[in-house]
Amino acid sequence: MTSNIILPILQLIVIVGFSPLVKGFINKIEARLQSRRGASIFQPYYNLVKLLQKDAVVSETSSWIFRATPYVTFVSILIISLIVPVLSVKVPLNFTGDIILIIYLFALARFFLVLSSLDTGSAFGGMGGSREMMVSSMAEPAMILSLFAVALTADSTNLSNITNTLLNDSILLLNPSLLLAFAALGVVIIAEAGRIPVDNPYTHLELTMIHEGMLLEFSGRYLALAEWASSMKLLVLLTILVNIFLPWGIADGLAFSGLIIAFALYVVKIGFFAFVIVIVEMSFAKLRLFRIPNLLGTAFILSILAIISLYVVR
Amino acid sequence: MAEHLFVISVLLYATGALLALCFFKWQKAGNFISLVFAAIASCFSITTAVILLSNGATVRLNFSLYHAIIKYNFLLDPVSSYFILAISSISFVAAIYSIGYTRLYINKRDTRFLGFLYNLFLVSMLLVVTANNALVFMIVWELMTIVSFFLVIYEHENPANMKAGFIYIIMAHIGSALLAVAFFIMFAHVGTWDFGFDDFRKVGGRMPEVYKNVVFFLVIIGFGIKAGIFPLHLWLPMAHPAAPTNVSMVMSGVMIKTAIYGFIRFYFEFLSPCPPWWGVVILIIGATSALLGILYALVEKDIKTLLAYSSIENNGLIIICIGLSMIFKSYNLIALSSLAMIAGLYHLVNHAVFKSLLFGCAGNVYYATHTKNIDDLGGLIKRMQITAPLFLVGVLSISAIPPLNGFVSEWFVFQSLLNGFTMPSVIIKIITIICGAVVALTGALVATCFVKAFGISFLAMPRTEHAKHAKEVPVVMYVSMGLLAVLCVFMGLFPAKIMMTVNHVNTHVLGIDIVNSLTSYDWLQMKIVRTNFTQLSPKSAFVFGLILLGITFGALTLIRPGFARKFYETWTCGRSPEPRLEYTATAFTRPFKTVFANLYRPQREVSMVYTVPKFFVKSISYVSEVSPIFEKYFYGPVSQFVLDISNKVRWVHTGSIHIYLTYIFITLIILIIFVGK
Amino acid sequence: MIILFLLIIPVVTASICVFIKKHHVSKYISIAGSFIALIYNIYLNYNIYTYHSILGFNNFFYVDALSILTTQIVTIVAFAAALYSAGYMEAELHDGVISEKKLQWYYFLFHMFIFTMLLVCVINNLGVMWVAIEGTTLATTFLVGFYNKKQHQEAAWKYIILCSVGITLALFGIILTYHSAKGVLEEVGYALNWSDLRAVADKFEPHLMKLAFLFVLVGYGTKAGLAPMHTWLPDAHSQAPSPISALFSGVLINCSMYGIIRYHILTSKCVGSEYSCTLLMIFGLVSVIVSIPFILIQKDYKRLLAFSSVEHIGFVALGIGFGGMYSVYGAVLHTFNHAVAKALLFFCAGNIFLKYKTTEMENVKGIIKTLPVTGTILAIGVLAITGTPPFNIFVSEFLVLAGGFASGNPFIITFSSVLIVCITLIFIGFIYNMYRMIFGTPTMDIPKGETSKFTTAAMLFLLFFVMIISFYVPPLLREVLRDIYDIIRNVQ
Amino acid sequence: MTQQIIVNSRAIDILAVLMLITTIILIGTSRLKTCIWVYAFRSFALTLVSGLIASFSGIHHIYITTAISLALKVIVIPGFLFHIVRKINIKKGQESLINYTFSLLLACGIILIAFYSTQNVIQFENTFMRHCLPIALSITLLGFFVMIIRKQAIAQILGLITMEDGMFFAALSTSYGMPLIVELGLFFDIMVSVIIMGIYVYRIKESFNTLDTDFLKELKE
Repeated sequence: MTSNIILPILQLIVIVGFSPLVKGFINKIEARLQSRRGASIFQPYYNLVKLLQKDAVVSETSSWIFRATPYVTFVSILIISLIVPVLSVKVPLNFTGDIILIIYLFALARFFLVLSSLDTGSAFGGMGGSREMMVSSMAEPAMILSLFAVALTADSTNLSNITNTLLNDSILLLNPSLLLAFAALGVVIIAEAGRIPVDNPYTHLELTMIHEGMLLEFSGRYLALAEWASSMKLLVLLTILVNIFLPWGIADGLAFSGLIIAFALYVVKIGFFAFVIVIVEMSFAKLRLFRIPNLLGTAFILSILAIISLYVVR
Repeated sequence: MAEHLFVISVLLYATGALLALCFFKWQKAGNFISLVFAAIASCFSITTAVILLSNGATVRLNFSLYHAIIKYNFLLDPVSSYFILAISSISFVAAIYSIGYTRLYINKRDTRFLGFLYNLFLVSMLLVVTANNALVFMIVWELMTIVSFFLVIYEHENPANMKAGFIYIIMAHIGSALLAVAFFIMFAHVGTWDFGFDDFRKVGGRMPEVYKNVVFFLVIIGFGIKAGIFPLHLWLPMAHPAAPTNVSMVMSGVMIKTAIYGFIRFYFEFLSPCPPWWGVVILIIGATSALLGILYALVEKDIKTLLAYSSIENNGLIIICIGLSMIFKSYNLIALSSLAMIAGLYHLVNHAVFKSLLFGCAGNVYYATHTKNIDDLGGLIKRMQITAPLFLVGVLSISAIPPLNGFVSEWFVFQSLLNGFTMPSVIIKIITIICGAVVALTGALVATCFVKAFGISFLAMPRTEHAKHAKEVPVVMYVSMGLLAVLCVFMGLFPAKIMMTVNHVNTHVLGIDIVNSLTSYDWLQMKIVRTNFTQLSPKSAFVFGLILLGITFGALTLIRPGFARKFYETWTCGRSPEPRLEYTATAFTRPFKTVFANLYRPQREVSMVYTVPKFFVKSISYVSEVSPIFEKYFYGPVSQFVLDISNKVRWVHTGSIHIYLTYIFITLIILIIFVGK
Repeated sequence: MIILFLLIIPVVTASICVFIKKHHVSKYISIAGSFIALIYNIYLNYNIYTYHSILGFNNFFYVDALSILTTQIVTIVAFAAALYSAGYMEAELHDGVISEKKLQWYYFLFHMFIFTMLLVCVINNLGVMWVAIEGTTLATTFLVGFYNKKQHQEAAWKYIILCSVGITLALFGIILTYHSAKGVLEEVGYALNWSDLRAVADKFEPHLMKLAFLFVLVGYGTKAGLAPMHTWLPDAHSQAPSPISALFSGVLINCSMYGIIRYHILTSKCVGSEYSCTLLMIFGLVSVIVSIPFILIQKDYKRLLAFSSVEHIGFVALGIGFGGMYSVYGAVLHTFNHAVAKALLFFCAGNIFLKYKTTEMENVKGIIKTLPVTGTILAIGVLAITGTPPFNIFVSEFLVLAGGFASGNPFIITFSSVLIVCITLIFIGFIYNMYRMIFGTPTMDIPKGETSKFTTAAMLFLLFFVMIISFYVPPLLREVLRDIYDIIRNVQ
Repeated sequence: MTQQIIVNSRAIDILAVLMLITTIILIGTSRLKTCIWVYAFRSFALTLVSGLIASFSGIHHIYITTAISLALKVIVIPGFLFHIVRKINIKKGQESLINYTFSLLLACGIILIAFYSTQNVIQFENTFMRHCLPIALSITLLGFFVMIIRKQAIAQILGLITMEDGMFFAALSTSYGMPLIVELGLFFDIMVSVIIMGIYVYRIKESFNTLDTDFLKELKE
């Protein structure tokens, strides 16, 4: 009974609470590697707090869709964060759905973001929206296929089961298909989270921007929610990656000690992947828009190979 | 009981049709009455279907009335009843909707024929899915085609509509000719002389392999034309927009589904057992149609054409499921076959609902603005405050966004595709998985397509005067659409209820009842189907979503109690925002045109007029066309060929009596030399 | 005797009509006459229904199911045509195209034409049947050239020359038959009587009968419009006044087909059905194929209808040739269906002509606006004539083709498959050409409104039959059809 | 008795050959009046044949037909045709579609075909039909041939009635003529059709002011 109370709260705390931190961490490392001092690692929190205390300026051409969007986005990511296993293989909303639901909840968030970007009637928003849709529609098949590769390996599309299976006989992790799937999923996550080389989260140049372009008209609370949602999205994606491919140490119950260890390891893993992302962003330039399909196409091919090799291995 | 209800409803449709003709003077009244009759009749048939599906019963209707040699007989088994349910629920809504929509035509055009044909159209679909005899089936099938043809060319002054009508009826007729051949071939093996489907059920499976394959392909093409599979889709995106919206609603929503009905009848009853490769063919066809359909929808600017193309895509999805089900069945994995079938039938009814909803709302937009071009719209959400959210619901559910119904069927599709890897042959495994990828890509493109459709036409500022002066439509129109929207939500939240009904169909067709293993309460669990275990509960997801929303909102209000919004114009780099600055539909899908350039073959010309000296651009004209490759490389040449041949032959009639006499003479000589001996 | 009465009716009507100057009198008389004939024929039909065959007038007349069906068609279409010509000629008179003087002759020839056709069907003696068929030609030549302009004279000339030639050839076949019958039958006077020939046909000299059948097929085939002897047909049909064209397409070619069928029976009894069936099939298929290009590309709507007649008579020949029970059943039903539907279409064409004063399709648009009733009926008729479900011709075509496929003979199955392709092409041509006329907006401004109540009545009368057969074949007709099948199968 | 039959059949054979020759002359000559004369002559020969047959077969109604054919074919029809020719005074000879030598060659071919096609029909016959049936058939086909090659309307009428002569001859030679009623019908038909054609010849002459049927090409595809 307690588990039904504790676990959700725990997961919400982890995802909601720590997602800005991840963002700050990435920025900090990046600044360091660019030999800048960089902003404090807690800067994202300051921004959020500030924004949350402000009123909002809303475009007069926009409609209720524009105002509803931040909530929808935020909440859909929240639900996802309750479906993915974070610290324990036991997942609070396990019965509500599986990876397919997760993918389509992301779609829900995206859907409304793009609508809101069109709603303001500014060309920037439309541009960002259309590019976002293109990137995501390229990314989605790769994502689904790579997740399917995993699902087929673990005989389930349900994340907690997947994690559980892979945790119990880790030998499954050692087959080539999972490695391929891992690679594909990595690329997809970079695309979905809007990082270099697919998108540049730091600028508002209409040439480069995708995700930021959609947030252009948001302000105050709305902006806060949108930003927060995007950082949560990043963390959730990383969590999925981590808990599927490196499930070791994740608690298989609700024992306090187990959770502590799981949390420690979780932080380490996330930190590692954040670092990887930084490295990638440091070592690549942003791709031209019409080069992105090639990159994602590669990911798609990888995921297909993952599944085919799965058949071959079996 | 049920059969009486069915007959009553058919009779009611008929009376409605006739009454429509009877009112010469008072068009309005006649129209109203006929449509009301249609609505009542569809209520009756809905009840019929519900009664039959509640206990999975099978009812035969054998009339002792002789058609030339055979008696009229109909069969209401669960399959039929399921389709009856889908058809007549849409008919009900459509009838109510039409009461409002037909005001466009009253006293401008002859609405008597509209009412007449409309009733006939609805009833013919009912008869198609119940006919139990080849002759009767052909008759009602073609009746459906012809009536819908007349409805397509209802506004026949417009040459484009006539062209659409021609292409429609010609292709449809070719299709039914092929179907007739299929029936003949099977009939030749039956021996008895009442072209009953029951005989086909007995004999079809035992036909020689060659004939079975021939029939298989005949049926693919014959029904495929109706289903609008690529490359036989040509008529669909022309005819559906040409028809009045209340008609195209029904055409897109349910008429093209009768083809699916045909597939089920043939491949699961007449011709079964089928070899696996049949299923694979169907699967590939479905995948192609799905992908190409949505790709063409994506770059469409005319909203009704866009919806028509998306119907092709959705039919493709359903056909994928049918194909999967066939493959599973041929490998004797009945449970999985049944799963795929559930996915297909579920998506069928879903698509019927949300596509009608979308068409209806498009009709509302047309009613209010008299334009179908998305780029001329915009800002309607402020002017049509009820239509907009309804359209949004439709858009969300067609893009399979949870918690709406589209998502559930999409989920089933993925699950059944995922189970493809239980099949023995590696090739088929890989094909299924690639289909999975195609479905995924399709899903993403659908989202894009409908974001465009909704965002460009309803949001931001109106782009033209049409849009600026739009008013909300009459009550019946959005009330009826509201019903559909509610259905979308309901079927999204409580899938188990629908499953129960679908299950009867499955148990009838495949003889296995997997629903209890599929679902407990309304969590869908797939534990028993395979080791592959997963759960889905859209309802609870939705509930938790609401809770979380509440929490978020509460927290935010705690942080800043007096939250206020200032309204200010959009920042457009300093100048005041105009409609001209908005992103258009063309621009929105421009990246896709570049990415899929091989398919679209876009022809772009940009011509600039410069001032002299040529420093400044005076005007830019930009034309971007997507070239229709199927017309260009397939249909055009074929028809041209036929016409050339016949032109060459026509010199035979030279007009000279001597030549004519010579024909007779030569014929005679040849005969008495070669035959007379 | 009762048969003789059937023949007397039109003769009397004709001879009354020729003396009456005033059209508004004579039209009623001709209508009445043809109506009586129709009713009387139904009565005869019941007799056949009970007795199966009637010999009369010391074996001069012989009526069985086959002939009664044909006479039924004749009388039905004749009544409709009489109704229609009342309205049509009224209008022509009003436009001053023709004089009342000519109308006397019109009605005279009209009823003589009907008389000859009835004679063809009820006569027992094959020789006299030949005379009667030649008689139809003679009676109608002036009707073809009725308007007596250049093209009408040309059509008439071609008509009489080609048909007479054909018929003369048929005579040779009859002579041969007579010769071979004389060897078998002791009573020489009856040696051309169908009722006697049928009994002893199997004793004939096979070579003789083969040759005879060839000549009869080519000869009567010319009159029936089987390709490649059909060349007179489009000219005559397009130039004759519409009611006459209706009679041509509807019943005249059926009468000639009737003659062919009689010979088919004799021959197949003598040399086995293979021979004549094959010939019929080949000619039928050729006719169907030949008609396609002219239907696909056509400028003149009456010619279009004429070519469709070629197609349909070919279809009937094919059905007879297929020979299976339901093929024959369907083929004979097809003669009826085609007669009513094609006559209906020619009536529509007549109304269009009166309205638009042209037979060029380009100049005819928006019929549904200018002639609402005609337009609607034409739309239905086109669907019917192209064998589209649910209309009557579909039923017969379905039966014929089903029989063909079920026959199991690869030759026949190939024919049926080709046939389906042809039918589809013809459908395309028809729909494309006709619906461009029916719909759209009229090019010139033409007053709205139907021609006259007579024409509308005539069309509705025929439409009634079309619709009835579409959904329900009355038992009387069904029994007649079964009888005919037995006759053709030579079941005594 | 047999003697007489032989004599008769010889006579009939001779007449038959005569008729055949006249028909070939019909093809060979260009002057219309000659053609009509030739036709009249052949009809006379035909009448002789029927008279002979009537005499030795002793079937009475053949006398009647003989009389009728004498009246009709030898007197009335040629007279009528001459009348027409005089009315619409046709001076110049009628031209044909193909030149004479070639048409004569074709005529020979046609005769061959006639013999060839009837040979296995007549092989069992023992009467004079053996020789007459092929000749009758070739007369018919030649008449047909005349209609094809001659542009002249009247020539076509001639061709048609030539065909009918062939028919009569066939009927007589094979089976002593048809039953009376049929014969009467035939005569009636021939008369009426010739009259009708005559009328149309007038009309065509006055509206096309030519009798060259090759000009009748209004109606075509």
